[in-house]
Amino acid sequence: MIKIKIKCFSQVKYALGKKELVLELESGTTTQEVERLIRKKANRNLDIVSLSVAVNKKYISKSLVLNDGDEVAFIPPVQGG
Amino acid sequence: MIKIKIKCFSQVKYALGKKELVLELESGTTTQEVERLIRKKANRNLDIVSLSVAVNKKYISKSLVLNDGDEVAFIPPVQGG
Amino acid sequence: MVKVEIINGPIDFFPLNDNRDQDGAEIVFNGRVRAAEYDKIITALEYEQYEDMAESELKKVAEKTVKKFVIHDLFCKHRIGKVKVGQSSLHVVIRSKHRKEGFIAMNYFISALKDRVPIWKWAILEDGTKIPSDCTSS
Amino acid sequence: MVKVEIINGPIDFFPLNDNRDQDGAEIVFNGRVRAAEYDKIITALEYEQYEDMAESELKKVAEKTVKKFVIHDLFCKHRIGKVKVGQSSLHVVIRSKHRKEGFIAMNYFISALKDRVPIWKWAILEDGTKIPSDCTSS
Repeated sequence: MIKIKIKCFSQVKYALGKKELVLELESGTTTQEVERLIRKKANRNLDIVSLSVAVNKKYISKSLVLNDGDEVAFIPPVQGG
Repeated sequence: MIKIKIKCFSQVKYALGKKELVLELESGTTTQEVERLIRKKANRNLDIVSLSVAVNKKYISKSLVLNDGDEVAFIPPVQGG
Repeated sequence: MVKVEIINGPIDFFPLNDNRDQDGAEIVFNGRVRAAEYDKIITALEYEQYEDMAESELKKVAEKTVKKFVIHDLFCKHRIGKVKVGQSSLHVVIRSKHRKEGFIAMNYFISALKDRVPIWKWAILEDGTKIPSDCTSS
Repeated sequence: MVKVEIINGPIDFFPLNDNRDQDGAEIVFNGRVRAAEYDKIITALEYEQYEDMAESELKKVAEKTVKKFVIHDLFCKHRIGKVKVGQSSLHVVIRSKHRKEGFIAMNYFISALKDRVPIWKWAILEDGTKIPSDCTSS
């Protein structure tokens, strides 16, 4: 088992009502699988929101296998400026 | 006869060595004729310089007949900024 | 030179530097909070950041801009937290030899910032409700 | 609002106005004298104007820009007389609802100014000689 931290921002935070989640997952779980889980928890509220993925505060471009202690964020469209 | 004032700037001033000229001309003289005169006075030094024309501090787009007391400038490429 | 800062509180503008031998062009951009967001009246925006990642992405974008275009300085401050209507949330200064490359770099930088830097806006409505900015349109 | 000024002496920058409800974008451009003009080392430029006409043409260009693009403010100061290397000869501030129209307007305005406003540069070389800027290339 691995333990990962999910950081929630903007619409993800709004949909889940949480800033942060800690999940215990089976070894070998991928970011894509976690994203599916998060979208499910959000009860269709993220269905039309595109999400980029960051692992340990860096964008990743394809699904990765997560490691124990990883910090993951599903990043809705950013709005700086 | 009419009397007109020619204002000289930048390369025109440099070529003629003068800031201003006063010319007495026959009635009916056009800006184009005065331009030819000025280019001649400049001794080929304005041959490659394109000149716009202003009469009484406004650009004109085609040759005009001058009136007594007009102020004329042959404007080399401007360089503001 | 690149300087980027994420700031919680009002922006101190970088001083206009009237003493540069090689930079013919200095371009400053200030982005301000407007009184309406997606047609709803707001009193302020609250900017949320992904801490550390926002600043490191901002720095990457700035460094890429300086490398891609031939510019000398790119300084940027981005505010987070509550920013009232009328105040600046973003302040950018670019110095370059010529004006054209400066404008192209400024546009590129702001677009890339808006595309990559993990910062989000929450709209604060007149009744005090706080909602993600995108949701003001629904 | 349009403000234009031709100034003999150092430019006082317009204050950055952090108190605007409707203008999301403020763009400032400062044009400075560089140490070289057409590859010759200079110590200063001397800007010559066609008195009255320079200011009236500058105003026309500014008013046309404000009308053509949807921008709220265009403020401009252009210096004449001797401007030392490193100092600003041109200072422009544009305020608009959105950034894109502001940048387009700024580019248009500066190009039109460089095209129409009767102001010329004289290069002051290291030995004190003063020649029309164009002639530094020959």
